[in-house]
Amino acid sequence: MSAASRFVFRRRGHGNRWHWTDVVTWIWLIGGTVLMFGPALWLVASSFKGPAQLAEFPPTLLPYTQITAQVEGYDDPLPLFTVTQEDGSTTILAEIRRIGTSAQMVDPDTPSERIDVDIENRAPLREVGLATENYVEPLVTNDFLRFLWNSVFVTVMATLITLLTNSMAAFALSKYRFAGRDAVMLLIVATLMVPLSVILVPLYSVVNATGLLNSLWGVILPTVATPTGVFLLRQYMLTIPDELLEAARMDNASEWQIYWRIVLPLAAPALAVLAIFSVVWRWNDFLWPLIVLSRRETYTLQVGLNTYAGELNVQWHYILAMTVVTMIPVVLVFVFLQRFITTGIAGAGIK
Amino acid sequence: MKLATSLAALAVAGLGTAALAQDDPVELRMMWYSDGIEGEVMQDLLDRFEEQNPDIDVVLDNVAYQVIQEQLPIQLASGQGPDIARVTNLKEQAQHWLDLREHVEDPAYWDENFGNRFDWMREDGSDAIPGFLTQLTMVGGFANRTLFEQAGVEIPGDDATWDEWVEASDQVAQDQGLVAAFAVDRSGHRISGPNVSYGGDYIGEDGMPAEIDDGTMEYVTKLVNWTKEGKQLPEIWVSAAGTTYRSGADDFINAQIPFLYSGSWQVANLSTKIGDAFDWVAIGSPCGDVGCSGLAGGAALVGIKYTDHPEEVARVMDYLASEEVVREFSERTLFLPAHQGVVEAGGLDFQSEDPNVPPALERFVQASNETLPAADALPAWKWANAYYGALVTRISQAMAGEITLEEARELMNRDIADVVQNASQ
Amino acid sequence: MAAIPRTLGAIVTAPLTWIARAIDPPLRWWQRLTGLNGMAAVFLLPNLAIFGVFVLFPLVLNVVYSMTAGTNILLGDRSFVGLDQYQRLLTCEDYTQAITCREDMFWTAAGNTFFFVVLQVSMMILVSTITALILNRNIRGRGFFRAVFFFPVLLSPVVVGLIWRWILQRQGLLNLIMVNLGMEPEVWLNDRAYAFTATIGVSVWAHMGFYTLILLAGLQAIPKDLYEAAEMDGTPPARVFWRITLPLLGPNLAVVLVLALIRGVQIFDEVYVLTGGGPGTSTLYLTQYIYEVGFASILRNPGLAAAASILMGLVLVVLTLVQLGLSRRNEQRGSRQ
Amino acid sequence: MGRIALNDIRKSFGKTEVIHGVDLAVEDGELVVFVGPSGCGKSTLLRLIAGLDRPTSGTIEIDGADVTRHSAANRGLAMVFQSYALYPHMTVRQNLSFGLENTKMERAEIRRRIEDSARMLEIEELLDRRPTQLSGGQRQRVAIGRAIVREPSAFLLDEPLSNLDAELRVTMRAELAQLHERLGTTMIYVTHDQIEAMTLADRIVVLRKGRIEQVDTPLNLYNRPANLFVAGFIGAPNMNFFETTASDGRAELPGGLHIDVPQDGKITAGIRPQHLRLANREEEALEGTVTLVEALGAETVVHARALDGTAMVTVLSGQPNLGIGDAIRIALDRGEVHLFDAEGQRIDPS
Repeated sequence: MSAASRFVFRRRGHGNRWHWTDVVTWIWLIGGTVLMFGPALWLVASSFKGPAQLAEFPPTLLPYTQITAQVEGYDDPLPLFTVTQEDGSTTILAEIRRIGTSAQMVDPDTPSERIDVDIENRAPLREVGLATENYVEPLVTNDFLRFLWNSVFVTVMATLITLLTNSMAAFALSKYRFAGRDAVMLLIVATLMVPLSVILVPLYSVVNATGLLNSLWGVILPTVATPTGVFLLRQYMLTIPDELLEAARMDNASEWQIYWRIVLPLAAPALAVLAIFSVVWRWNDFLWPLIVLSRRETYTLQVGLNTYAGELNVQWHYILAMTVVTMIPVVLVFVFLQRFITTGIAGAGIK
Repeated sequence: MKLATSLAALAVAGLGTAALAQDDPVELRMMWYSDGIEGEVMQDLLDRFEEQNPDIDVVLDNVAYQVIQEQLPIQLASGQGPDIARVTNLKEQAQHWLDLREHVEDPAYWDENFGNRFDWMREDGSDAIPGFLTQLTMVGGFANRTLFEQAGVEIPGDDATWDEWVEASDQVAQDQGLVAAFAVDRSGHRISGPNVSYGGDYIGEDGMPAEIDDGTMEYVTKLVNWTKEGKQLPEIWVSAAGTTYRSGADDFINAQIPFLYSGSWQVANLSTKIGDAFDWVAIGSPCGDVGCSGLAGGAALVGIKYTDHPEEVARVMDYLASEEVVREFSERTLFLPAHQGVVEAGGLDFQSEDPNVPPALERFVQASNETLPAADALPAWKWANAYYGALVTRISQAMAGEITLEEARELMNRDIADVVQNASQ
Repeated sequence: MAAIPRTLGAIVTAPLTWIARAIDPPLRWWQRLTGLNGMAAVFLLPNLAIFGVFVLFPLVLNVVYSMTAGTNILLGDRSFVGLDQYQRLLTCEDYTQAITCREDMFWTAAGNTFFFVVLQVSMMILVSTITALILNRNIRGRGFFRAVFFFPVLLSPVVVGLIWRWILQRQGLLNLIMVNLGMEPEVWLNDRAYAFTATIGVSVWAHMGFYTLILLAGLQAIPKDLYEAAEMDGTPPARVFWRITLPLLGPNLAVVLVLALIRGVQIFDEVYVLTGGGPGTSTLYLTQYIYEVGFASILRNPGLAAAASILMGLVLVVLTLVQLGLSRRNEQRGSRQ
Repeated sequence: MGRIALNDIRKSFGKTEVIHGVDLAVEDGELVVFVGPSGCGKSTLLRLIAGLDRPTSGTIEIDGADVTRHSAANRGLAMVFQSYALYPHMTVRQNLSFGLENTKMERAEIRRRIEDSARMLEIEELLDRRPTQLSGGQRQRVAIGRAIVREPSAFLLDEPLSNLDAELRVTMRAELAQLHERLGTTMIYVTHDQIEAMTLADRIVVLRKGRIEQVDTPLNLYNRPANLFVAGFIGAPNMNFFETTASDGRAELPGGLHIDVPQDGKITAGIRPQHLRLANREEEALEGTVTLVEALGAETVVHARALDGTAMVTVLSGQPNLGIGDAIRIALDRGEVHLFDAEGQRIDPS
């Protein structure tokens, strides 16, 4: 075994023999990798399939496009098929038209000679190809940049406000003693449990009454007072020693300065975790924006992609493609910050 | 002094808006959803309108159908909403539509060409012009002719019954090794034509919902049994709860079933996705004991009562309802027109190179004359949706084996009664 | 790579720093006036104001809704019916048979949710514990694999549902694999057992990475010398696991248990996209029931939905109190150490 | 200037009163040490002076001005915390300048002060490091530096040396003493370590259960402890106590040793271990059995048990040849005996 592979497969067993737990470990890890990434890759592959191919059964792993050939005497390129002949050999023919169960075909090399083929004996000749129009069409016809900007605006503003208000509240709840503190805490934790989807109607009335309908702020504000954030930050701030705050008080710092210059920087790991979650949550938000935003100029990407879901038809090829587009930032976050996130949650987040 | 200042302020404000009104075009909002390319076509038509009418700016807000269905009602209830909307819940929300009678150029034109369906979208007893159907839909079936030919099975004729159709399709399916014989869209609306064909009638003598009758149960029983026998593709109905809509179109497109019962709106979709893979035909509705009824329906473009610019709304509507625009819209979207003049004139030049399309559309036009009165009454009936909802919810459960047909019948009656009772509170 | 977030951070924070400086003098004045309690109020105010308007108030409204009937959406147009909706929800002829209940769908959904939560939470804990144990071993690429299992946590629930629907449907990836292996394709989502299993599997898939990290943190906090001591004693590995690892992982397991319970009860988007509650009603869960009755269905009845959500909320509050109790116990344990 | 006066200070947390009326005056430039066992209220008292907590009643004056209601920031004091409480996200320089910036001081002045104090504390090379990159002793210096740059009217030090190892503690102690010498500023120093108290203090305040037991110079405390508690607390090893009853001006200690006492009744006699020695044959002595011998080289600590069971500790110079179980006879210097009455208060020899 080379040094490199020994390094890769460093394992529990002493000596050279594999302990059974090593086998389980690697099966689990490799299987897990396939299971975790595979589905997303399947989605990406599907998003490059044309509408007809999406409905095809059995499906193909990769997106394919029909191969066509320019045949003399025909204006448009003709689709090519592999035809099985009676003797079992196969040839490649171009199809002129299909009538009922038989197809009129022609050999591209001898265009003058027509051949009738039963359609059961032919199979389309295809090559791996991307239906890029799934992406291009929506990006061109839709106000994509506008949607992108709205999504970014919502995500950034909501995250900033979330961080600010939640950290302020968490600071008060972790570092001050005042009457009613436990009551406030209980209230916040209790609402941790309420899924948005069950208070849609009253929440909608509130947003409507505050005039925030069809405004990006109507999307942002209801999501920023997240109990999760307050809870997470408070737990972290409890670990900041009170003596630091007292030192700052002796140093003539106001309470606001203590919050801003001492507590916030020290809570950075927890803030980072909350920020990442907030970005991902707000970016992925779907149901609520769909309900609040019904004017094109206010759409976020998630709402924009859903305009392809009609009453009687869903244009899956567009929806899949746009879903992949909306996933890109999340994947970027994942690629660039994964180490930070995973260690952050493990180290800072949950106590 | 104070009074003077506020008056001055008012005057300035007034001048301001007046000046604005002169400079800026009036902005109208049109809420629209798309099943296919109709959004693009509409945008095209509106662009042309704006060119001719620089004082009006129509913004087309393409939304998910979910928004029309779930969010628009709440907006309307609170006296808000867009200026114009494409809606499907025509009757129940009728109180919110703008009566265009005062505002359109020629009410007689509207009455003449759209009048027969105004009752679908206005409150009972009203004489309002609420809007017009962007498309007429007709429930009906499609058959995969190529599969029938390959199996050597004759396509049943126009007066064939449901049993005959299922029987024939089943032969095809078995011969060709297909997954199932047929599929009906998962929708209460879709099965109501067949229910009526078997003698069902939803509407009681007082105009309120009647109990589920034997005619309805007859078809429902057939459908449940076909599903349990595996003749109907099971996942369409069984694999969803509640009133979720599911269509069998994809399986038809994929030649997994030789017979699909859906509706005229699928023509464009089938044409795009099937392409040259096989030949398909529209077959109207199979027959029951009483007739061979489908069910008409449609989506309508309506003005919203709460608009600040009824005159401008009317101008947009006048334009879109004009004969040539309706004609162009239908030709490009492959939708059935609901405009009397266009229908009578005929000769629509549907923009499709697919030889399957024109005969299919013609067959649907023909099918719209075969509907039974009990079916014709449904689009203009306030409680139709309640009935549809109960049907789809409970029939699915019966198909899944969760409840018996008898239980389903009782539960449907109870569900409908609940809706009526809740609505009266 | 880390430089990009840092510069971005600087761009964002510069104006914020300026604002923070600017509001210091008035806050100092306020602090002098009201003392620390006054400042606590200042810090709580923004969050509580937003929270009050957009979370608390709608919750209260929801209680009011639950006591009204009708199809109207505006509260003012609705008629007061007291506890009728609750009565309707809670009436059953035979409480062991959902079908005999006045609102049979509610009970079906509640029963489904119960079994779903029990199985899903067990699976979740099992899978994430195993994964955490494996990731805690001395393996190459631990950081990479830790991230791998976390990846689905970043996806939106709708996308998760969509992805798996494209895998499990008739024309899906799984059937492609089955066909290639020479097996008969299966309509997975049309089978009660498969569909129910799928909802559990998919939600475990989507969230296990998060819980794994919590458990991993717990495992890494267990002092090495404990293991070394056990090794000196010649303790067999299984016994080390049951008598040392598991007890010391207890607090983290409790957190995972409660979070998973709460999220399990709230399950909605993934399942709604994946199965739509089918086949039949076998994956119809409470949140979907509430959403459909209150908002989506053509049989809309907001009052009934509100009442159902409050009943569900009560269950959740009980779970919350359990969590509070647990975490308080942990805090005490922590401070004692 | 840094005169600090406490007048009848009381402090309760909830219903429990932890400080029961403390009066104290600290003179300008004085180094006063608060000692006492843990829970005696010494840190609480310091925090009250600092303004981090508010007294329940009583007043605090600094230089004659009542500052009881002033916030910590406005008292002109500086504090060194037990954990140092250095801001971990700031460099040493930023740690030092933070408090000065808060008072809107000019930049040049801030720089001057930081450089001066850094030079004084020999931490110039550390200015751009962060606290986590410093050793314990360096952190200690920075913590002190942070107090110095403020140029406060008094320093409050809360067990500043308790986190250092023994060797460093000795060095830092000496440095602190020098620093006080040099600055001449009032310091209030809290510790539970009597050696620190004895070596550093101008005056020591001995606290117990929220009350002052005695305030005096270190040697006075040692030589004339006001009560049993102070006597037992100051001096190591602890003073030996013998309870007995006196009559006719004489009291008998275990082993039949007699001493003269000015009053009759129950009394306690206290003798420091250092004032016991091995008795000559003919001398009156405390007789007992050796239970433990701690040989330290220059001296030997001998634990013994008297015949009546009373434990006693003797510090003997040199390395006497004693083993566990040996019989031992101990004599005492009668002039070094401290007497306490039944209430534990000192009885001065008449």
